Amino acid sequence: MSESVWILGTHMTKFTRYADKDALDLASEAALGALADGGVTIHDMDILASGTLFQANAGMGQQLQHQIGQTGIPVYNVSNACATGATALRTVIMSIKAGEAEMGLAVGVEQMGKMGLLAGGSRKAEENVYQPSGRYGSVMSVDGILGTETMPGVFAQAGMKYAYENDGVGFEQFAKVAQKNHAHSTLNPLAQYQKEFSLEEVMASPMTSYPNTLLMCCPTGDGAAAAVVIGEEMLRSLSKEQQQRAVKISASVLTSDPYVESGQIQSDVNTLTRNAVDAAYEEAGVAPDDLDLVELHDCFATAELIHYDNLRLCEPGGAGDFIDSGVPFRDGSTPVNVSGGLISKGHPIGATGIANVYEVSTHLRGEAGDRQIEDAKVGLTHVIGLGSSCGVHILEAAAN
Amino acid sequence: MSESVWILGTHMTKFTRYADKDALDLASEAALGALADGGVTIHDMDILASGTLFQANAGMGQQLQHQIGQTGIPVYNVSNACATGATALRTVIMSIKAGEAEMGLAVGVEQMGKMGLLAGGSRKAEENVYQPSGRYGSVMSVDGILGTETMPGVFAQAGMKYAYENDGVGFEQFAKVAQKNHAHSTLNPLAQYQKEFSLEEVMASPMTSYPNTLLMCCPTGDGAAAAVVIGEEMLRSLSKEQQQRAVKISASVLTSDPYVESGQIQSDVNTLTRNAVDAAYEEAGVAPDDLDLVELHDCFATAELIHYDNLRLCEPGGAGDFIDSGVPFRDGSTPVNVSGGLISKGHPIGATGIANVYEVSTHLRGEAGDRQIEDAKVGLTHVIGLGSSCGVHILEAAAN
Amino acid sequence: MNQDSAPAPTEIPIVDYLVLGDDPHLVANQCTNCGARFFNRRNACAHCGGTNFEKATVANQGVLEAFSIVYRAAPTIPVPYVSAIVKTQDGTSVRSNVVNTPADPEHVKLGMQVSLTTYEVGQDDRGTRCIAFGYEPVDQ
Amino acid sequence: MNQDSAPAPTEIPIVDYLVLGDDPHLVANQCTNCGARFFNRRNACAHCGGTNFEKATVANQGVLEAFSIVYRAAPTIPVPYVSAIVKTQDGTSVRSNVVNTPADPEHVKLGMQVSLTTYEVGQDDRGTRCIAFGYEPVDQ
Ligand SMILES: [Zn+2]
Ligand SMILES: [Zn+2]
Repeated sequence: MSESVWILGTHMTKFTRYADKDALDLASEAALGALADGGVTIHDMDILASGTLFQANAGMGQQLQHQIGQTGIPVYNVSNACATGATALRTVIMSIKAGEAEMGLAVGVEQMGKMGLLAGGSRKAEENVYQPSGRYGSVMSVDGILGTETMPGVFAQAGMKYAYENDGVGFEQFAKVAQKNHAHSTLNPLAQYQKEFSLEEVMASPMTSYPNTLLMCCPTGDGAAAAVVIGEEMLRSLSKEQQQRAVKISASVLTSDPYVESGQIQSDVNTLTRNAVDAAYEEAGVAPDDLDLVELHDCFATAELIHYDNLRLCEPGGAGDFIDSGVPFRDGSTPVNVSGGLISKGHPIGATGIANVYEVSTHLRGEAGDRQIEDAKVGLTHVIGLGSSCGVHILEAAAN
Repeated sequence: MSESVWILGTHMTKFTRYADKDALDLASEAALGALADGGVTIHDMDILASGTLFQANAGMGQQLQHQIGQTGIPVYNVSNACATGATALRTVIMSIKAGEAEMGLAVGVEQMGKMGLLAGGSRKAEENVYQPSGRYGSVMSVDGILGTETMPGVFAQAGMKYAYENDGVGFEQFAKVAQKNHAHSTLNPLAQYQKEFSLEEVMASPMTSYPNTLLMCCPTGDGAAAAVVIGEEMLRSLSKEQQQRAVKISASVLTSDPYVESGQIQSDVNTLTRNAVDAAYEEAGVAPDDLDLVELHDCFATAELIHYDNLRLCEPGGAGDFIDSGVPFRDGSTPVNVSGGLISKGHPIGATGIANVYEVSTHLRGEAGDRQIEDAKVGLTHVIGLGSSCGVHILEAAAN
Repeated sequence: MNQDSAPAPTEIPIVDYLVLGDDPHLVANQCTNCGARFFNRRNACAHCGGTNFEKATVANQGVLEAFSIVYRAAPTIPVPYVSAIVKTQDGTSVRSNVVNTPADPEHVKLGMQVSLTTYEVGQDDRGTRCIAFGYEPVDQ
Repeated sequence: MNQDSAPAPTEIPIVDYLVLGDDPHLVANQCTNCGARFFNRRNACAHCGGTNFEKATVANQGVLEAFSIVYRAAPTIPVPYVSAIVKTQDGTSVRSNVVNTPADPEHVKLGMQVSLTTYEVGQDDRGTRCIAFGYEPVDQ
């Protein structure tokens, strides 16, 4: 049985669009911030894991070392779609559990700028001569012809499938998710957007991919987040204050999507989330009712709704009632995305899976200021990347 | 103290340029080959780590699962320049040591096609208006003006610095490295090139970056390699034959380049190799003299020569004498790159750090056919990626 | 050149799993071991790991299990269009567009019956017509 | 437009750590804690982690510690050229080209004394001249 693992320090940059900073500036700010928050330096680290998606082959971890300290430690550059940051964190945790490191740094960073909201292929206006290519023998980009490859559309369909299978779920329930998260964001100075909207405004905003309107989609943006992870034995050698502010990682789980019949035409985001959270609850000895706050992957409003069910926060099939009854609002019994969520806080992809750990840790430490959830003791973070990859962490406050 | 970790199965594709296969075909072939070699299936794996550089953000691990088996296990997509494959292997090893997995699969793959030999920037023929940008405030690409950014040139300089500091090292010594590896390659059917050249032919081939001629540079190419890794306890539950063919991973080390004064203008490839190999020798309880064969990172002939010294294979400063005396030839006392090395075997980047493990394992099992090093019991693999990242593994044959 | 002697423009399916002709339909690579169906070229089965596949005809009738009405897309793609996930009568999930009906939630309903249809989406420089497939609502 | 009134073409260094003027030289960001020198914009010191830097003038004289004569490069780059690593008299490593001497191993020798020089490498549409630096052999 390996020792328990803790968050010693954590930091996130404001999520926004930075004109005058590069990804390295953001990664440095987050890394130095997390180290300072933990009362340690890069020279105390035994491992560095760096998560970034668009610059995945750029050796961001080593670039960061060259900026803040080249100490010769092993560096892992990882990517896992929207679960990239969580994978970096997991890698450091794994290294400590393997006895290879006592303390390590995980950094997630992304600079997306104004790259536009949508994925999906584009067709050349004029083809030359049709020639089947690729694993589907396609003669042109099929995006928009054989269904959508855009993220708002894919997650719209994931939500609509839930609506097809369960009563009481429709456009209005999805819209309420965005209304909630935008309202929450007004208390978070690190959020990319901090503006409240009425349910009517959310529903009336320009349609992106029905039922997701523009205000129900996360923006692109830039940002970074970092966490210093430490094994229990080493933690006990540090100061009382460091120990009191440390946050226990009670569970850390990464899963991929097992085979399901429909998975070949649209990646399944449900089964692997259920598998991850069930393993995490068991590892932590925690039940959904024990959670004081949850930061889950609301890349689109439709996604948040189905994850209420996947994360066992509501009765099976009851996600519509769950949002209607106000439970996931910050004054409800299971506050979800009090940071504003990806929809308002932003979603610089590599940073997201550590930024949610920053958010929950900050509440568990009682340091969340205006948006503090009172007496928060246990929290859960969740990210999912299409393809698919899901990361779940359960965090607990240190005993006083 | 965590349990020891073993290679249960391993496979590599031929390295060449594949017109009709994609990276996924190559990764599938290597993965299925390694699984079959180990007598197991993807359903026995608890973790998958995938290493690829040029498609680092493409979720290659999950793509592979979708082709050969989606079982829900955690997937880590990693990249670390030319140490990418070794990093994937290390990730699986770490997971087993952490007690999170009993068996796992590491796959490295790259499809480079005919992308050309050289890195380095290119300048637009006409600039518009000079505008300083980036961290050096440069107004144009500086490649070819403020020195070279091409790999043959960078590694030429690394070799020439060694020549500056040590007697008996010059163009001829560097050329002998390539002569040796090309000669070795004629015995390896998986090598991209299998053609012998005289020392004179090596030296007279077109100059790429003095002192590296074309025949002293690794080619670009496509290929994949995979390894099934297993913990000792699980291994002992398998068949006698599986246990006998298993290869012990006596050491697995990953390092980055610590600060050195000159590191900011050209990444140091020496210190981190020395740090990695010293840690590996200690972890394995093995000395350089114990090695029956070595697969080291001969991306260019100049690189191999300096790594004789970095890996402690020769006396300090004695790499020139070492090659002159014939020690690293396959009939010498420390055969180096009997596979043909990167120079002849090829260097599909993500695959390289697992392909060298395949090579050494195959000798340790006594299954290397014409190129078998007799009675090989202990071998070492080494890769280095600029930036920098170094992976060293020491492997030992199972006791009979 | 005499127009009469010019070869008639040929057709090509947008993807190789669409079979044209008198009775257009989809064909899947079906694992002979577990029956899992895939539309793409395979190295092995994502479900059971089997490596033997046979061609299987996919039913043209199905039910609309999920959809999205897409308004924002790459510039060359006409919007709005209806992206859909259809479950065919033989239990195969297919992704394509819903066509031949207005792109609004009043006409596109979860659970409605749909049927495969084909239409031209472009021609190349040789006059070859690219044929795509979609699903249209079935009157009940 | 009267040529006389046109502003004289200005100069711009190819990188911001090259200082032009009467006595061209390089300037480094030097860590005030440990003295490590860097030519690029810094977030912190790669050696000691310090975050305070001061400008330090780098010596123009040095020794050729390593070089490569590059024959294959991107199409817009003239070859052969001599890429080099120079260690300056004050112990700073610099990467640049060796210039003003033939690009062959007979003229470019490990350990030879070199000195910084500047030259024009291009002009932009406004006539601004881009000035680069290199190292030339010093007669001894
Ligand atoms: Zn099957
Ligand atoms: Zn310093």
